[in-house]
Amino acid sequence: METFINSRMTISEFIAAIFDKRETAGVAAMAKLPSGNKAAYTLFTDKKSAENSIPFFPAMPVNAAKAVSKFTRQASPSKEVAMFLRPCELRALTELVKIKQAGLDNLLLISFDCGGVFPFKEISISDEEKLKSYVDAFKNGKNCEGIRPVCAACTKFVPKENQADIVISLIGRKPHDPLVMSFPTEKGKNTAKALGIDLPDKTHTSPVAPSTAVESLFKEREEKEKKLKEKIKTGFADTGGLVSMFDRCISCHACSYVCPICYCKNCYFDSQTFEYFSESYFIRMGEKGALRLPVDRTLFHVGRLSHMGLSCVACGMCEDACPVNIPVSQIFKTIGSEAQAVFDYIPGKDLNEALPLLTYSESELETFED
Amino acid sequence: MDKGIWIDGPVNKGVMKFLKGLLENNAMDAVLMPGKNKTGDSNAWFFLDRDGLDESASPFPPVMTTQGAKMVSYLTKKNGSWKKTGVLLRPCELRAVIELAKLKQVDLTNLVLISYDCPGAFPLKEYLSGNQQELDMAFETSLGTQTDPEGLRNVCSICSNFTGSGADIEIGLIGADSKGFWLIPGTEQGEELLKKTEESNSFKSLESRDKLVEAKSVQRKEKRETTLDSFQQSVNGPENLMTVLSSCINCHNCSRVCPICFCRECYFDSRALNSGADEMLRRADRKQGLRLLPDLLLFHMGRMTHMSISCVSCGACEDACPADIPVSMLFTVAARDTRKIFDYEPGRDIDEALPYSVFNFEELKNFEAPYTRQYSKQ
Amino acid sequence: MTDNGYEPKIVAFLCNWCTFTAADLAGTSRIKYQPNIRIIKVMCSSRVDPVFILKALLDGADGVLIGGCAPGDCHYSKGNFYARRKVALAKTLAQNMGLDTDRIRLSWIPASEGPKFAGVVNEFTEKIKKIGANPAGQEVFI
Amino acid sequence: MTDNTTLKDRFFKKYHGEEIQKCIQCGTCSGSCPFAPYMDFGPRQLFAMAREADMDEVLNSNTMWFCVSCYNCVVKCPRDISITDHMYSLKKMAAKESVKPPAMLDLYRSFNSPVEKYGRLTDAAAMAEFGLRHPVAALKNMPLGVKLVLKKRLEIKPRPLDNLSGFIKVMEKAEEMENQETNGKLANMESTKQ
Amino acid sequence: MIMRYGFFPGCSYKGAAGYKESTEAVCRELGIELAEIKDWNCCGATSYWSTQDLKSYVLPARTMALAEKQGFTEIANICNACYSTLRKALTRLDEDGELKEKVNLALHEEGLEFTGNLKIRHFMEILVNDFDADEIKKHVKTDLAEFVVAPYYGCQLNRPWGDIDDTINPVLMDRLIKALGAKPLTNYSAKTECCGAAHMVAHSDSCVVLNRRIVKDAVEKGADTICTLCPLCQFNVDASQAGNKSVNMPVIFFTQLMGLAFGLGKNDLMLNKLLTPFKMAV
Amino acid sequence: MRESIPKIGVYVCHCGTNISGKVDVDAVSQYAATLPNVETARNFKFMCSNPGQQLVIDDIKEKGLNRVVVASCSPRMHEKTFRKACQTAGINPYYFQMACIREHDSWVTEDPDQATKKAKDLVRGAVFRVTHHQQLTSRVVDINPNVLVIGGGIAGMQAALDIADGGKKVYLVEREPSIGGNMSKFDKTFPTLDCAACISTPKLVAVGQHENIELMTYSEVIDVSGFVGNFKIKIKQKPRYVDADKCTGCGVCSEKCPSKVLSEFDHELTNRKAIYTPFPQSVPNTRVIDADHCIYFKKNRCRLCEKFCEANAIDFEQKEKIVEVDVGSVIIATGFETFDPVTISQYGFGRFPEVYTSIQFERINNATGPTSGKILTKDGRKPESVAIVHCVGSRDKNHMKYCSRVCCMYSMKFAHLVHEKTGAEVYEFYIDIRSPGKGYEEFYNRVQEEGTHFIRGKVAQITDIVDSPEDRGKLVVVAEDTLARKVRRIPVDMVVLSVGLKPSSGIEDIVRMVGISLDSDGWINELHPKLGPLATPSDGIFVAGCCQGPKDIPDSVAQGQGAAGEALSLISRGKLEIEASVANIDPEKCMGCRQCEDVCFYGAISLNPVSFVCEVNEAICKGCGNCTATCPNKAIELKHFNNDEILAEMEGILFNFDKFQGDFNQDEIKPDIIEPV
Repeated sequence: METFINSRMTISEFIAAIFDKRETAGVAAMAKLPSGNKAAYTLFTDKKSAENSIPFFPAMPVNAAKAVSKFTRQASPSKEVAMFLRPCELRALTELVKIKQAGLDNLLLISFDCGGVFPFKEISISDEEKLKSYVDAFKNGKNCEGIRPVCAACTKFVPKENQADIVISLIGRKPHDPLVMSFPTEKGKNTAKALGIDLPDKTHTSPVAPSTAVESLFKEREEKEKKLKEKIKTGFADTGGLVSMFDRCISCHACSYVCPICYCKNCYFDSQTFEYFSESYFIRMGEKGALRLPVDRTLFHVGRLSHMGLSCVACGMCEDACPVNIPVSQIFKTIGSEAQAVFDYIPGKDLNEALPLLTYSESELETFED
Repeated sequence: MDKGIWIDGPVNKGVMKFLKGLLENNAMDAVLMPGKNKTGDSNAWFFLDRDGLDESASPFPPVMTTQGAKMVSYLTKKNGSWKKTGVLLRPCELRAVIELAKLKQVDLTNLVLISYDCPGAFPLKEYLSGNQQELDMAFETSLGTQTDPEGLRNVCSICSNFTGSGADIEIGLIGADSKGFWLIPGTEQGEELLKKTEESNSFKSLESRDKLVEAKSVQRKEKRETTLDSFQQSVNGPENLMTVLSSCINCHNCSRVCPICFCRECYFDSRALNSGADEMLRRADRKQGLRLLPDLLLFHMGRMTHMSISCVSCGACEDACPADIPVSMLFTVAARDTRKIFDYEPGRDIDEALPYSVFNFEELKNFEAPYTRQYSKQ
Repeated sequence: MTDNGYEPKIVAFLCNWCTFTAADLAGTSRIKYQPNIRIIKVMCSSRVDPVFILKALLDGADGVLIGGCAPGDCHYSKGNFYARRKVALAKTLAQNMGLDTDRIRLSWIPASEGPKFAGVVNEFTEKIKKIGANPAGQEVFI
Repeated sequence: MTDNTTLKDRFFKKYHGEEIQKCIQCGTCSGSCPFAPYMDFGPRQLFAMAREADMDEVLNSNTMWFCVSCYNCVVKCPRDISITDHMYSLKKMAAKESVKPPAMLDLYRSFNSPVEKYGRLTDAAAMAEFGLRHPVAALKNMPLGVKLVLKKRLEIKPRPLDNLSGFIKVMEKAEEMENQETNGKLANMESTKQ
Repeated sequence: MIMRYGFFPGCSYKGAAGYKESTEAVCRELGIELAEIKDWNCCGATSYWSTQDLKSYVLPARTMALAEKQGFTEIANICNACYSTLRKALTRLDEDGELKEKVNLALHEEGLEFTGNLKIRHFMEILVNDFDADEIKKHVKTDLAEFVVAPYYGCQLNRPWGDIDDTINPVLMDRLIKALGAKPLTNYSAKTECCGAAHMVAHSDSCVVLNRRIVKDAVEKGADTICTLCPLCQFNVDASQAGNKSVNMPVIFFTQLMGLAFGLGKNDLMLNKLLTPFKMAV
Repeated sequence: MRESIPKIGVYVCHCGTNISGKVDVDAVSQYAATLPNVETARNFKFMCSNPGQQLVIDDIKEKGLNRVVVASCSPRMHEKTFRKACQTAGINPYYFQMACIREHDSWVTEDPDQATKKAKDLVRGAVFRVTHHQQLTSRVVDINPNVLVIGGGIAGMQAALDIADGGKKVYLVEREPSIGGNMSKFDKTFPTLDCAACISTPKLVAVGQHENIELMTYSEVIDVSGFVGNFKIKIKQKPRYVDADKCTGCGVCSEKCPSKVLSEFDHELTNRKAIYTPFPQSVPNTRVIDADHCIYFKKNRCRLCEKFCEANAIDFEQKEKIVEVDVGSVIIATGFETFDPVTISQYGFGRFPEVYTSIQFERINNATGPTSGKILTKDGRKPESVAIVHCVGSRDKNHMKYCSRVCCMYSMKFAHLVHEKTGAEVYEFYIDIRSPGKGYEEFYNRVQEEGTHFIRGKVAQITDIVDSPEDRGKLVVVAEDTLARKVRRIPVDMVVLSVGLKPSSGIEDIVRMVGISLDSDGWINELHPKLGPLATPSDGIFVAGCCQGPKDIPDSVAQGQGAAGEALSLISRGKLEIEASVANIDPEKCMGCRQCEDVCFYGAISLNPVSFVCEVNEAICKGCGNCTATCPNKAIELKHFNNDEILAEMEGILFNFDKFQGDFNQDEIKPDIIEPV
């Protein structure tokens, strides 16, 4: 475990310092939009405009990993860009890097303890009361009322994985206090040096022990996670459960579009293959007496799970985007983790861990035939 | 047409009986229409034969879960319907079907288009989270009356094309006072089919209906203009537009559910509009900050260029928007102007060519004043 | 035939080199087995997309059999390893989404094992008959 | 006595005797059998006869009664036929068809009866029972018996089970089920099994 | 460390010539606990196989069910017939679910349930396979180097399975004999010839012929003693020499041989119970 | 997408009564006529016959069909036939689909109704699938004229010689130090009793000297890649430690070598040295040092051979070499080895010194063998009686269930030789005598007349237990004389076990390398037992001799020649069409995630760094489809097995048609029932 250091600077000072003391071409973080009352993930290239950034704002209008992918897929930046990512976004990014949809060259990844986010429709910058209760809950290591159900049940809210260059410890503190940070990677350590932060050999270890707050939040969430999974599993008790779970789906496929892992250009389920000849509709209808349209509605979800369930980081975007309030993310989190368990795979854990379907172990062949 | 077959009795039942009759005497083999699931708490589109009809059909849904024209496209895109299929559509869906037929995404072969006087629809999200039974009831009672149910979608409340004209068979509800309905043939095919119904001889004049329709249409048109005008004010200029769109999350859901956006891969998702990181940094530099994902406005504006001419104002996009952006209103406003240029009304007539696919030599001379020149058919 | 006369329909994706050949061999050896299986040839069991399996189940197949080469025998050297993983994934998803995983079976049947093929088919058919018809087959709302 | 075809049928269906159809008559079994010289027919010949439904002769022969369960033939049989088991079946059939009981059947019965009674066997009990049935053979073994008694090896007193009543219940239940089976209830099941 | 096995003595254990005593003594020496299955019953053996359908399975199943209930996972046998009967019942019941159901139906009368989760083993095989030969060598106190032992296995140890050793020419006991420091008669061809088993009672004449062959081969090839592992084999080979003055081949149990090697006492081995007297040549 | 409106013709084959005996073919073809897009549906006695094919061709031409479905046997049998018919008629051969209603239906189904139902389902699947078929072009590749022959036994040598004589280059790979195989161990051959060496030695020499044959002894094939016409072969040449160019074959080294090893060639009846040739006539006659037993390699001293070699041929520094060659076809002739009877413990092989296997007995009879051709016991006696035990390991479920085909004949050859050389009594223990060859039965009669005791019964036991005085010092063979119905115990001096033939070790590796399979007995599966006995399911791979099943010498030679003919015929075509089923990536869909690259076993997929999409090298792609199933984007399609085709077939199979059956097309089209011609 990396040592946490009190940096003695606030978040805005920190961002300014990145521009000043380290040759950084840009910083990407959540920021106030010039128009409207919403925040968006924004890339800044100068200190001044970056003042608008509010990296810890509890909303996720886009999964930042998707933004990073868009940003780096074609070509990585030639100068360093610092990017703020929530732990789940960081995990998603790792998965995307594995499938070559994002590059990490010249990126300085900054992550932080995540208290969860509100459904983006339900939070705006002016909503001070909500934000205050969020900060309070954060400080006390509690879940804030009203955050997304998957966030409330997320136990991986501390960016433990080593992909982040800088990790900011937040839980048990207030976001505008001086930052307590660790620098797990070489790149992070260099940044710390550039910013003039003393590294542990001269010791400024964390003044407040955050562990109790983290632990209490972890416990609460663990409990929630268990309940959430149970709820979903009961929902899928049988074929009838499967039907009712996706009953409302209008086949808009928004969930796949906002999903960071669903990187395909054309979703297989939108392809020609699933456009049938007219006779096929007649025959299918004849089989059951009636045919609900569009067809393959359930298959889309089941099939999408088969494509990305192993990499699902449970970021919750899909559920936010669903216009008919299907608990997509809760479903994918639950079932995705079941599938991941089969291959002993944790998405986003390690860049060098091969995707389960692209590898195999020699011994498993005998065991599976049934 | 001044007369229609009059059928007495409750509308819902009557329409079902009529459809069933057509299926039973093999005038049609199947019907594509809205329905409900067994528990009755979910509206959807169904493809049914005579056995399935009783079980699942529900001809007048109070919401639009999926746009019917999309369903027709699914069914017929590849070589047309295999057998005779009746399709029961809202007027806006009917218009979309016509547009898609022009775009070759629908094949009208073997289709019998049936439409009706539409009272509008409730917003999907509010319907799903509200008291559905109450809303269902409100909707049903409004069928065939002149009063609109409370809480319709914005686009519905300003819709002036609310009758099923243009269909093979039009179901006349307005003016029937819920005592029954007219079956009005719109085409030769419709006429042929109607001859096969049981009540093929009980005609009743349409005079009363036509008057009411006319009146409602005038009233709606007025409301439409004023509403759109004021809305246009609110989104005028990129600043205002961006405020409206600020909560957009780039899910492109509006294009997914749009019946007219038939592209398999949206151009705005394509590699053509992707750039490298450095290019994006330069853009951020120019604009003092670049929203990620970028090109938000471009997507919406671009989409308008692609389909606003054919936009039938069905409201599906707005229903599907997870961020509650008034997408449909935005498009209706945009389309209002673009249509004027070409005097084009989407879904009006299957033979009316798409504006982009024809031209007129005269136009060239008047390039400086497009608004003054009336578009004429070639 | 069971008492209720229920005849399940089983879709079998068989690899061209081993299991399909074994099915041929069962035929040439005139080994009688249950008639419920319908064979679809694929070149390698790794061609079987998890989506195929899930779609078959959602479309009402009562059982899905995937047949590949015995360990070490794959014509494409390691295809069956990937096949196993794909099927494992499909099974897990099915299991968690209320579809009966007993309806999915993966078997390694070498080309020379006609009797084994017949045995597997009989066994699987019996099992499926015991489980009964796939409810998804008649489920309009799926 | 039941007719030959029915007997063959019973042997084949109920006792899975149809396995002997696989026999290629190589004679390994007879060649391996320690008691072949004393048998009326070797197992090979016996099977050849059973296949052709000479069941009368088969069941009246002494062949199966000489089978000592050494499995020597089974392990060598090139057609993998479980000969010993078929011998058991034929013994059971012969006993049921009330063929004149050979000495071995009596020995078995002498063995079984103390088991049924006490759950365990003592040599003395079995020998005494057998002696009643075959006094000549018993007499022949007399000196040996005396020797054993002298060496304190012959257990005279039976050692009944602790839970003898439970044991007897179990055996009665088994008996009952077996009878049911013969009465045809389960017999159908058996015959359709293959 | 004490090795513990469930133990099925079988009906003839007690009456066999010193088998019980020597086995117990050897176990003490080696630290093996043979825990007798409480309330075991007769396995039924050939007699039941030959006359009964269901009961022939119920008998061994009851003992196995008791063993399961008493928490044993392995049952040690000292009798070839018991060993083979139990194994056969176990295998068949495992293959035939219907039969197992029926057997359990009967066993339920006594509140027993047979699942089949155990292993049937012969004590001799346990000694060879579970114990290091060097471990056994450590206990050897008497030098038996010149003592030639003909290993007589009998029929039912390896048959019909043949999975613990060759069915015709087994060598398990040869290894044990070697470990004890004695000389196994490696070319003993009669090692799996039949002793006639229960036929001894009804057809003693023919059985004597068979047993003579067993003895004669050992004599001709220079054995000092025949070593057996089944009460009935021992009895038959031993007793068949009664009428023949010319041969005098002692037939002992392998446990007795072990006892000899371990230097155990007279009471432990009970060699005096043998019909053909045993005298140590060395 | 439909490239044209499909017009499908469905043809249901009776296959004599093979199909029509179970499946109601009329009902199936009538049913097929009601399926969507089906233009015509017929049934016919034999679709694969000329008139049957003509029917398809005529319909395509007259009715304008553009898709064809034939419901008959397995595609393995006649897919090519009908594709060709389609091509002849002018439509793309891949517009054809076969429904297998024989192997997968009529032959395996008990109930005719069920069989008919299944046939309908299968036909419906095929009809649905064929609708989605695309026009594909087979790829044409040049055929490399070189041939690889694996195995230098009589079959391999014959094949190599025939091809070489045809003017083509042959690589002959043999893992032993010399070619010659099993036949070079034999003395006489049945039934003519001519000397094996006399007929095989000239072949050895011819092979060794042929300019078109590159002989690679002491070598093993370790990898085969590529495809018909263009195989790449990796061959491992083990070091001989003797320079073949310098070695004169004088043999002084072997004389001086102090290390003794049991001879493999003499099946452990004699010793050889650590530097040796297997037998005097070895080709090549270069010696080889057996490093496992060479004192120098074990203890780092000795080198006597080096000291005495005048030619300075010894080279202890030789290293293993991997050689790569390109060939167009491969002939596998790996032959057999004999069954090891040690597992049949009742025969006492290994326990009793006078029990021999038949191949050992061949060596005993051979003039170059351990006894210089005399039949003597190990202690030098002339035997008075000899037992020959048939079917050792053969026809035995515990070992090899098949008949090894040659044992009866060679056993009788032994009987004759024993008679001739020793005058001993010979007992042949047999189950059945199988002598189905030219002059074979006559030979049987001759041996009978010579007084050989033929005892019909499988030997139960061979023992040295002495029952009666005459048994002493002998082995007693126990068997039931099943004809005399008594158990005989016959004391003899010598026992010969006529062991069966089993595939050579290492055959599993070879078949895995070339991608073919073994049958349940371990022999190579040929393409078709009647029509393709020398070909395998892998194009360009042929088999000859015993690797495909037990054979006698004439058959092996015939197969060698036949396989050579196959290979030459392939070469003479010059170019070759290969399956069009390869993966193809749609650059518009590919996102460049390179998952396909990870799962491709052949490295056929790579990323185009400019367009950032993956591309398939069709020449390397083998069409397994792993990438296709892995790509979540479905940018990859496997031609002829793409998603549309497979899912359409599944749809056809799954969905019944009952509801609309009967009212579609019924008026317009009546299925044509063609009476058998």
